[in-house]
Amino acid sequence: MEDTQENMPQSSEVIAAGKVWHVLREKFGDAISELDENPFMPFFEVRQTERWREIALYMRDSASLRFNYMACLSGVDYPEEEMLGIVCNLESLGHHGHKIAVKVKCDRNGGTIPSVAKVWKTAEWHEREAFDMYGMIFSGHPDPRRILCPEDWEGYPLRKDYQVQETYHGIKVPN
Amino acid sequence: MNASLNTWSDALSELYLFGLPIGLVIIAAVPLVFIALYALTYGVYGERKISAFMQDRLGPMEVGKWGILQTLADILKLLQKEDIVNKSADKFLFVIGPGVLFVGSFLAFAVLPFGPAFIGADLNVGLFYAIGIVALEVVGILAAGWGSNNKWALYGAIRSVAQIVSYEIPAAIAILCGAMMAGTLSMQQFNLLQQGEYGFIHFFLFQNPIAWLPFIIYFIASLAETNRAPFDIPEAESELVAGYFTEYTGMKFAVIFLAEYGSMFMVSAIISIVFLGGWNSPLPNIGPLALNDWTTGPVWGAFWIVMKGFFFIFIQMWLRWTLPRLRVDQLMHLCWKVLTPFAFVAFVLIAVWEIYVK
Amino acid sequence: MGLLDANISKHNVLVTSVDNVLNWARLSSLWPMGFGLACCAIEMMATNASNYDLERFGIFPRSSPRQSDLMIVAGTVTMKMAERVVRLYEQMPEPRYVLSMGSCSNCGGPYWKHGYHVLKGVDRIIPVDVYVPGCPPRPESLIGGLLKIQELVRMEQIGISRAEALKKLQEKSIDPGQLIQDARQGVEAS
Amino acid sequence: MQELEKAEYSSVRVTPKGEDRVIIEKDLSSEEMILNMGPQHPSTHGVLRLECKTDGEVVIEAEPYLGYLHRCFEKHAEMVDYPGVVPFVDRMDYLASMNNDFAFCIAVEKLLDIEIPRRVEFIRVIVSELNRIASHLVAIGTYAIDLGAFTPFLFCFRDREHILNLLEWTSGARMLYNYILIGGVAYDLPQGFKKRTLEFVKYFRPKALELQKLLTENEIFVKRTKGIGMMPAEVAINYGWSGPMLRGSGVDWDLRKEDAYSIYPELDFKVCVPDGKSSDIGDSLSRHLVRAMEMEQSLDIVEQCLEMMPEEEGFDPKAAIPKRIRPKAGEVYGRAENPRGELGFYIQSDGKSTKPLRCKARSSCFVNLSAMKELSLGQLIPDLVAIIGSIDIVLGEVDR
Repeated sequence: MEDTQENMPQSSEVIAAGKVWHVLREKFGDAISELDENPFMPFFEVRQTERWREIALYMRDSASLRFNYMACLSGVDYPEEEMLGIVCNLESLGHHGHKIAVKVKCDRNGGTIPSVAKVWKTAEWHEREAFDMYGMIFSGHPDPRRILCPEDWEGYPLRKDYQVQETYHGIKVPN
Repeated sequence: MNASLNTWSDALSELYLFGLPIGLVIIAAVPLVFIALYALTYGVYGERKISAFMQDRLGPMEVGKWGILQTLADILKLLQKEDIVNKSADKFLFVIGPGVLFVGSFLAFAVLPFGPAFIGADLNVGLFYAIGIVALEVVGILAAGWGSNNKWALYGAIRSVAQIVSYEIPAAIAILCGAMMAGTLSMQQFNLLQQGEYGFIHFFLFQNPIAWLPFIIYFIASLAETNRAPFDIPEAESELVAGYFTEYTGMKFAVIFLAEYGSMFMVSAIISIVFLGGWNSPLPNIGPLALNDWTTGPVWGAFWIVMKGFFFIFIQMWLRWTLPRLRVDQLMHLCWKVLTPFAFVAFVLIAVWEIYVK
Repeated sequence: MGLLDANISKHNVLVTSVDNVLNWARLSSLWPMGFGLACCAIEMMATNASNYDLERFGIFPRSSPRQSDLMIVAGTVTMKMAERVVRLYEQMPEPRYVLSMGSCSNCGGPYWKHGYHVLKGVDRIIPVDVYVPGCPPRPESLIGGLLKIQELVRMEQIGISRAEALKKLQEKSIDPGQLIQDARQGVEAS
Repeated sequence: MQELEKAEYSSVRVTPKGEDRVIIEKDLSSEEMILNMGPQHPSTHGVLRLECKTDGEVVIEAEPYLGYLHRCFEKHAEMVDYPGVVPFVDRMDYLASMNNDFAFCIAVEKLLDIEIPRRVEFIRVIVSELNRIASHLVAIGTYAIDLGAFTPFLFCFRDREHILNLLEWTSGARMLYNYILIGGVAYDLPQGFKKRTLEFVKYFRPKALELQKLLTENEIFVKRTKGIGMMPAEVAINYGWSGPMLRGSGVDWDLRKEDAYSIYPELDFKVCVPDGKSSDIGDSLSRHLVRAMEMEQSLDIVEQCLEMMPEEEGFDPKAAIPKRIRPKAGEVYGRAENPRGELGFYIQSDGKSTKPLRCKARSSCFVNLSAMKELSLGQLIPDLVAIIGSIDIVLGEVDR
């Protein structure tokens, strides 16, 4: 990662993300980490998970940021760190045009992440999907159910240590 | 004139074989048998072929020559299918529904004149009877939809009932306009009044400058009464799966299907009798070319009324495969706020014409 | 056909020709249930549409399972969907046929190994009469499969079971592998 | 914190608009009925299930249930190597496989940081635009069927078949192509492709007009769709809508312009946004119009590309494909304009293995469908069908 940054001049995308990060740093201080200035997807991490909703709301509403569009919210498993997390790709659509990614992490066993379903409505289903696949709990989610797998499915399929259940309602599951 | 026509049928009705009134049976049965045959094979087959040609396809091809036996195969297959009455259904209503529907639709054929001689019963209130008896279908539909204990079927039935009952009003007023022009309710009289050497000139549609209005109103209303597109909301496939016959299998389904095609022909026949001269030939006598005389007679009569019926059925199919479907409230809007007022206007105008101008 | 099934064990001439007519009716009007699951459903729609026009064979999709004779399982059956597929199958009136269209419903297809939520073959839940391979099968192969169903119907008789009819069909039908081998040998010889 | 809550809830709501909206009379005592629509229902476009709470014909609330076609795409992506993911990507949005492949390859190529030959870029754009037309044809056809017009559907499928023939000629498959590979395409365009494609373009233009006549100029069609399923632009963005859906709400947003990937910046095309003359901005009709306009736009793009494409003798489209696809450690979010909207792939690579550590597909239909619950409030059942149709979902992509 180091050498790519030296070789390449920083793209406009990364510069814009840097500006965004500065605004957020001023407002929230240490609640957010340093900006990872990689050329593909500049991101920062929310260190104080419980403040994520507040940060999200600020990002959406403050006049200089206006991240009104959440492109994607992906759940991620970090087995080595014993953590689960989400990665949000945000974009200011029609206002400033800048993009940034935010990472939020929580504990692997019963960890919670504040839900942003009311900030960006699109997050509602994305969070349900992340819960379905990884099992992190989104506190304050309006409809915390599984979305893709059946309600009575066992386990969280996308965790790295997932074991497929043998039968489901009497039907053999594995091949 | 009336008497001369009836001699033919009188002679037939007096035909007794082995003490059985065979002649009467023929008079009554020929139209019905024909209609059953028609509705069974050519209606369905025609619809499938016509829709196919409109859609750049071939339609049934492999069952018999050009798929001509397709409908026969369908019926034979439906006869063999398992007859399911679901456990939670109201068995009585479920079973009786298609029957009532079928009877309602086919009883009306009794008063339909298929020619100077072929008429089941020449009632003096024939038209009234036809309109009244067709309304019996509503009961059948409701019984079928409610008895199925299926929500989609219920929706279909309720929609259908609302639709048929509402559209009966503009339809009846439009027909009344025709009755006013004729001064009779007898179906056979309608035909006799529209007879003449100038062919189509004598038809009521061309006898009165306002007659086209009730004609169009009745045609639109008849589409709705027979649940054809763009008013096919009771069986709207994309919304209600299959409407009130969602739960029907095998022969019961075939009976419903049959009744539907039967009533399709029924309304087409009524419109052609009231406005387009029924079994009268539309061709005029032009000098030495006595086209009208040549094309008049018992068999020609049946030919003309069937042709006129087919023509309207063709238009119904054409509309069906071209237009999207209306919404429920738009349908009701059309009925109560457009067709009914215009039907009344037509009624008044025709009355004025008949009394003061003619 | 329940009553006749039990009583008639030897097939006389009369019954066979009645059989033929009834079978002809059934095979000429196979109404599939218009329900699609995944990619194959689009090919099924394409087969129904103008270019391939299944209606030529009298095949004409019905949206209600009650009025259909044939279930085309077009696409991946998932665990969540499995119970529904069984239910739809049970709602169809006898005699009914199942055509499994595409690799996914045949055996799980590309989702065989890691598809935790995919049913590995629809024959685990409902009996299948004809399998059509392909991912997705071309319309021609679907038509081929439907013709195979027609052949199966032709083999059926009052008094014999579906399994026996299938066996008869197998005896009658030619092994394509053998055909290919014969053709190859013919080429080599010449 | 109180303020926070307030601010959240002040986020916008859809207000149904339209003069002939049905009002439920409050005095009427009526019972609510739960109506289960799907997974097998003619108008749910696959295996979507809607649980509707209805009061007569009026849908009080419709809750979508997904997952009936959950084929574990993300699991497979983690289990197979990068080129092996492409066939699974194909099967996500099976109506627009080329566009899917394109989006996935863009994401991986971003991570790999490789140069793509110019001709390959042209080939990719041509095939994906052709596939876009095919996909919109299905969308428009099934929409017509939802509204009860059967014939346009068959016309659409008839014309789609020509595109499938072209693509089959190019790639060897009818629907799921596996044609666009990471770093290249599977084969060069066949000889005479240009001629036949231009023939198709010439054939298709009047057909598109005919389709317009059957649908957009049809009074009943307009009546059924105009003012139905209104979505204001702000709400649409908040819901994360994209593609024709967002443009239908009047937002001038097209990734082909915004992200300017591949050779799109060199091409001359305008973002299709309805002018609001024949439709209310944000209703189902607008979304339909955008799709209709985009078909013609895609034809223009194909023509331009065929004109500008460099001809090379003995061109090897696989030349730029790396021997071993093993991106360095990092994360990327790559996206492209799919016929249904923004299709994005979030890919995480650990730099060691040839398999992605995590691959999340941001599916456009999934996001677009999430507004269904709000769109369906207080609609009639026929309108509900019209709204689902206008969202143009492909369940393979919704459930992945």
